[in-house]
Amino acid sequence: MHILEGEGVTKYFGGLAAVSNVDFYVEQGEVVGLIGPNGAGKTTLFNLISAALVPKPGIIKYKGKNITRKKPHQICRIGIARTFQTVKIFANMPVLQNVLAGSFFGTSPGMSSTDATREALESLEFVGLSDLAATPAGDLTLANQKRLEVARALATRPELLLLDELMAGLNHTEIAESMELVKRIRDRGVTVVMIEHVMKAIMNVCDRIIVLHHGQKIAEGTPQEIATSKTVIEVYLGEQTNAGS
Amino acid sequence: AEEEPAPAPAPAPAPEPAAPIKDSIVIGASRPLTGAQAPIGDAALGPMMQLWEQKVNADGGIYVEEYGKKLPIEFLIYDDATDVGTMVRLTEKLILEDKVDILFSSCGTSFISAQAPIANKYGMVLITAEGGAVTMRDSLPGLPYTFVSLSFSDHYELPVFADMCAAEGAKTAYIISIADLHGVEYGGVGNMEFARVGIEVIANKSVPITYTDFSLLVKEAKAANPDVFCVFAYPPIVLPVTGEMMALGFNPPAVIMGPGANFGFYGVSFGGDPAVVEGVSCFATANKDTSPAFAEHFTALEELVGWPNSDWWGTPLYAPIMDIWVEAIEATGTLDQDVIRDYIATHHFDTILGDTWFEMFGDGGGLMAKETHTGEIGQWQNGTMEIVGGGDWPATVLTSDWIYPKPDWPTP
Amino acid sequence: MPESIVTILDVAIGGLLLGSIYALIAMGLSLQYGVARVLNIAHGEFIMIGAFCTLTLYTVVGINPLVCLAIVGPVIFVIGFLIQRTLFTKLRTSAPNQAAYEGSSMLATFGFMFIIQNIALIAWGADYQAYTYLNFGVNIGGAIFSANKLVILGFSIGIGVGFYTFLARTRMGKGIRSAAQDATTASLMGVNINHVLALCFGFGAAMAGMAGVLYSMRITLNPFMGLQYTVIAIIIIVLGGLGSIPGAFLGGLILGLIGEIVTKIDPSLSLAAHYFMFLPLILVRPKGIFGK
Amino acid sequence: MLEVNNINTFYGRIQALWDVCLKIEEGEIAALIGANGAGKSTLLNTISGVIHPTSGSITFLGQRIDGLPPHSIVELGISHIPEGRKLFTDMSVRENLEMGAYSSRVWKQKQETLEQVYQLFPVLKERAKQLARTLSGGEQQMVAMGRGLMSRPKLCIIDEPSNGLAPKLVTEVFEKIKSLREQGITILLIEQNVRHTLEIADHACVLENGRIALEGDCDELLKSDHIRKAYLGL
Amino acid sequence: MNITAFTFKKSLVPGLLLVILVALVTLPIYGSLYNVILVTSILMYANLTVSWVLFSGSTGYMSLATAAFFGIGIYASALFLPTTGAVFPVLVVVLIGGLASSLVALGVGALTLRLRGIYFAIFTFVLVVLIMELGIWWELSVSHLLGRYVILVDNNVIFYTMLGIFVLVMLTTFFIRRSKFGLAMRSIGENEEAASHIGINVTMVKVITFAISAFFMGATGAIWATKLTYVDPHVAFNVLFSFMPVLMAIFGGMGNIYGPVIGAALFAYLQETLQTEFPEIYMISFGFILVAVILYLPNGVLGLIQKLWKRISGGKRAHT
Ligand SMILES: Nc1ncnc2c1ncn2[C@@H]1O[C@H](COP(=O)(O)OP(=O)(O)OP(=O)(O)O)[C@@H](O)[C@H]1O
Ligand SMILES: Nc1ncnc2c1ncn2[C@@H]1O[C@H](COP(=O)(O)OP(=O)(O)OP(=O)(O)O)[C@@H](O)[C@H]1O
Ligand SMILES: [Mg+2]
Ligand SMILES: [Mg+2]
Repeated sequence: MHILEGEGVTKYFGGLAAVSNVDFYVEQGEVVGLIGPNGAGKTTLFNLISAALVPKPGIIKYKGKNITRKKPHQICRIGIARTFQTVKIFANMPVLQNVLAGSFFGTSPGMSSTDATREALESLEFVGLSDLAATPAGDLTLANQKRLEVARALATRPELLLLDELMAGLNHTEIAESMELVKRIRDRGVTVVMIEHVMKAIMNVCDRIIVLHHGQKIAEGTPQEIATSKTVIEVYLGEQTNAGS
Repeated sequence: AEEEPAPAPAPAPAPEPAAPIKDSIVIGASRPLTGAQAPIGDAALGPMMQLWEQKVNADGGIYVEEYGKKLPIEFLIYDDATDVGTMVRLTEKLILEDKVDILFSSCGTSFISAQAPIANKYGMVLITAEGGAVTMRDSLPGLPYTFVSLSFSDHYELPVFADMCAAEGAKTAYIISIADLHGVEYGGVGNMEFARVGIEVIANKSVPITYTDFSLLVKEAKAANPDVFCVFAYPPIVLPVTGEMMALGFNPPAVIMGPGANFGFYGVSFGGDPAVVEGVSCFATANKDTSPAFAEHFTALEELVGWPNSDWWGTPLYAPIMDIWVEAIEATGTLDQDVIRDYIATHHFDTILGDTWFEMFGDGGGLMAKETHTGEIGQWQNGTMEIVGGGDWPATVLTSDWIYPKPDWPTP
Repeated sequence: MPESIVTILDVAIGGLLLGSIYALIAMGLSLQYGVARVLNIAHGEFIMIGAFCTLTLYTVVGINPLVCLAIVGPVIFVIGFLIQRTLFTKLRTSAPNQAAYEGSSMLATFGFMFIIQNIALIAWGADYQAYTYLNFGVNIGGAIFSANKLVILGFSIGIGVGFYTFLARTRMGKGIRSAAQDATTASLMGVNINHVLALCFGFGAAMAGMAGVLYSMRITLNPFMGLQYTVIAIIIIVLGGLGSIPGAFLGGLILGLIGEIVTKIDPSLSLAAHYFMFLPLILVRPKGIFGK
Repeated sequence: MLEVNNINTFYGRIQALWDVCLKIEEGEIAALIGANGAGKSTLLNTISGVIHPTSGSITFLGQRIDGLPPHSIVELGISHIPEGRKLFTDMSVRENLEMGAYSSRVWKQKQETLEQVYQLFPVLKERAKQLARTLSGGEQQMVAMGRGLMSRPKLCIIDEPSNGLAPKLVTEVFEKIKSLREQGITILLIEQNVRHTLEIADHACVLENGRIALEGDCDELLKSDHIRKAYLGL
Repeated sequence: MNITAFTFKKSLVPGLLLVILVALVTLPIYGSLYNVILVTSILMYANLTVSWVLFSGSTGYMSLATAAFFGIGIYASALFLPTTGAVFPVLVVVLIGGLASSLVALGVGALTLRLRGIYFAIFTFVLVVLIMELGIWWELSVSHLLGRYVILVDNNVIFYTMLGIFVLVMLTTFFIRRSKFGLAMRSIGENEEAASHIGINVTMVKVITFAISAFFMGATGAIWATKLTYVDPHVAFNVLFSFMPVLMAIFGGMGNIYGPVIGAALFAYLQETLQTEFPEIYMISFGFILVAVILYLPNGVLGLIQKLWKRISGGKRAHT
């Protein structure tokens, strides 16, 4: 079943078509990679899905229902969570409270505070931040801040998770840990769409990859198909594909 | 409410002596020493308080029988920073905490409107100064302790002025008024009074209080070519409007402006020579020629301030306030506010204005009787303020004839 | 010329005349807030000081108000420069973040407002004061304007354009603009941040001072007249887009024009009109006309 | 050329650098590697004067520079290309580049320098009038580097230039860095892309928890177990 | 030792609060009438400041609309508590004032709370002036009544009403801060975009909080009007009342809910002292004190107190 579907999704900024007539779908339970050169429109597409921006024209459907007109918090409440390319944590709040906000207001807003706390602690445990629960979020390292964003998103109990450059700026070890994390998220039954420039991660984790360029979808397929696609190599990967290592 | 809480056991203070000991009469006032109204306070009642203190204390003070001696006066002045809420609180502090013997008025119509009920509530006599309004008169019946000294539109000046204009054959009037209590009242009463004498009011324009550019308004007024041009606003508007009239060569036969044109600073604001504003009319009560007493009074004020920045409208009406207090206290022999209130309400006083009394509103407060006024309308002539119009009662002293039409502004 | 055209001229030129002084005031604040991040509540007080100095220099010493521009401008510049250099530099370096700095510096300018008003009160007294200069009519195509108004227009536009050129063309100007966008990075480019911010505050204050010099020919002065100009300036810089100097300039002219048009219709609504047009505009274009 | 001796740097009460020493020879590419939050950017900021060390000394070409404000350090010939590009977003590409030449030492020659930068990054010449904000990530990185070169630095400090760039651009950026060294500019490079970095650098330091953990020539470091395990994942 | 210190501190705060509350409630019994009046005006400032912090402190939106909401409350009294005509019970009018303000806040908030940063601040500031100008226009052209009188109310009644509002606003702040709603507000203050993407209906939270804060400002204005006795638009909508709460909050420190109260109390007291003891230099000394506080007490008075407290308690620990 298609958990998420887009038809003719388009977004202009002034005269610039950041996303232009893109059709896409995401299957329940899969991990989809979204790649493309800088400025290709990947983040913009995430913004459209999560209703930070409204497509014009175009339709986005979640579980068959049109969600184009919804507000960001409604999108979250129906089960789509996201992280951000530049981390947007609540820097002056302790780590636990960051996540607690997610569990309080996510897909089950009526939750009691004990349940919400349990949920939050569990999310922290899942990403491995339990020890830092009382630290102000702003004091975390970048890698941990990114994990915190994932924990906060997971605490909303999503069915679909959008990860925007989770691995940018992380070193090798941290990238490996993050890949592991994505796999574990998938194993919980959460569908994942991830934007990433780190090819190793994309190739290893994703079931399917969508490539954007100048706002248009230029390729789509399995990692092998993408890695060998002439167009993708030309516009994105370059001759040496070891870049992400 | 009672007195302060008893402090922790400590050496007992000396017991209060039973016999009343009093070294001075404290006069309290909450005044706008700072803020938007500071300029008005500074030009009108401010210097007079200093003058009174000097004058009364030079005599050794006021004789109060219940203390059996003359008591010098002493002012206790707080700064309300031109905020009504602060003024109200400070007034209550003066009454309750400082227990002043005499309360003096705050500055500005809205301030007085707020202060009068408070003073009344605590039974303090309040003789108001800078400010007066038709609405004040309407509330006087419920304010037995309030006595209004400054004149206001329908009771005093505008009927006189309308008659003067009609007598000269003026046919049309053009009014600009400021969007506050003062402007609205004078604008409204202007409409009525001019209508009464058959002068058509061709426009009545209201401008915001902080407005600064008047070319268009003056141009429109000029285009309408009225016989009488009225500006019921404060100095920040009156002065630029005058400047604009000069620049645009707008010379209606009669021009009345105020408050603003009634101050000494008005005359010197256009190049330093007050002859420039020849023929501008305003509200004014007396000048040095009105009587020897006024000559002495204005001269003393000029010496105090350093230059003749007098308020020819307000000063003559505030000047009796201190005389009334002195006379009332010495006659009753007490500082008791109820006794004094009744005395003021029922007696005539011999003041700088001559025979002075308040016209009472039943059991309520009083309004300085217009029959005591020495004049209502003034006009700049040869650099001095001449009193050119007043009611037809004996007190009126006109010092000059009204010049109609006003001479053209001098060309630069 | 036909009556209607004269009326249009009256309103249009009158509006520009009023707007030009607004523009000058707003450009000063735009520099102070747009670059130095100080929302200077005491901005109007510098106008007041400029006006009072001119009054004294003209009426007592006999110096032509236009010459006063060249005296008062630099003096107030130095005062502004020193204030920023000493006080705000300390605040800026000790503030934990930008928002805290903006808050505390605004609060400090509030304190300045009181201090400057009081100094003026001591120096010039609370009285209303005024003088006139070039107060005679000049006929432009049938519409008459007082000469001082035209002089104000000329000088305001001259100062505004000169300043814009300075910012756009010179090295210092570029340094100022870059500091407006990112102070730390600008310092990595070799911009002496403290110096540049002090320059901005100084220039902003000087522009207010010069506006005061010019406008003093037409208004009544008193030590408490400043705040109303600060309010207008704040509205204009938001209208024009924060930190945008041309925006502030145009915003000022537009506000002046609107004020004049509404005055023609109903003067009592002229100030309300400023706010009325401001509100929908800021809702439609939250970043102002020139905001990005 | 640059000598950092026993630097200690604090953010408020938190110490970010502990007794850090670093030496850079003229004409080399020195690399600084380390995990997130190790203190790499802090070290660069300390060198360029954005933050001041509480103790220790920094000398550049024999002159003490710790304690100098950033603008004076730029004058001496150190150019810092900060993490995250930090462009003047509302200025055009050309104006951004010109800002790089702000220091009085080079302002007069900015036209010449500009031509040189355009040669290095031809795409910037095409985009000269475009606002920096509207550039793609890769282009922005080029502007940042170009701007850093506009001050004709002797030492160029570059903080994570490949962060968030598409793979193709990453390769390009490393090529450009190499070509800078060929022009005689000394480079101090921070990167998470450790392999690539060690391949082009001459000398490297590893910073861990604010302390120098390891340093040496890149060929040797590439063989070191610690590096291979912690940073190359081998 | 740690535990005793903990329980000591835990019981200290509510205990202290209770003492203060009792002291306030019984003030009219032991204090002079003027003390009651002075405390009333301090409470007025405290109400405005705490209400301001309730919204602006946590969401990070700097509202300068305080004077507008306060003024609407004042005007409500002028309309419903005139000296002549129908007079409602004071408490009803206080309620009306609060509700009217929060209604306006709902409307304005829904429209403008998407503006961020200084734009919002200035928008709200302009709102004050606009409402004032409209008020003047209305009174001039429609009601032809510029200047309205409000009935005099006994000072103790005003005091207790003000105190009641104060207790309510403190309790509201306290409970909101601890609730899920408070968490949402803080999240918005930290990062609004992220907050909306984790399911927080940011518009609703902001608008509701804005309305709650406006309610208390309006209620405070409604009872304050009975002290003013005379009301016109210039009196009711004084822009200084938009700045005062901000200044007082910063002055006191916004770290916890007592800071603003301390700020308001000290600030008001300082003002009163200067205005009465040194009226000639009131302004200049007020200005210098403001600047000095900003320079030397960056975290407000509360920050200073906390620092001293830490030093004292830290010193104690060192001994044991
Ligand atoms: N708010 C905006 N206003 C104007 N242009 C925008 C805006 N947001 C994005 N753009 C432009 O839209 C294009 C697509 O941007 P987007 O952020 O989606 O790229 P991306 O694929 O995520 O790139 P990267 O890999 O560098 O993050 C870019 O050219 C960008 O400059
Ligand atoms: N402005 C600051 N205030 C307080 N602490 C800071 C600040 N900047 C950095 N830190 C802390 O200092 C330490 C070193 O940070 P630094 O930015 O130098 O690391 P880095 O090695 O450059 O990491 P990255 O790879 O993420 O860029 C980190 O723990 C960080 O949280
Ligand atoms: Mg992106
Ligand atoms: Mg770094």
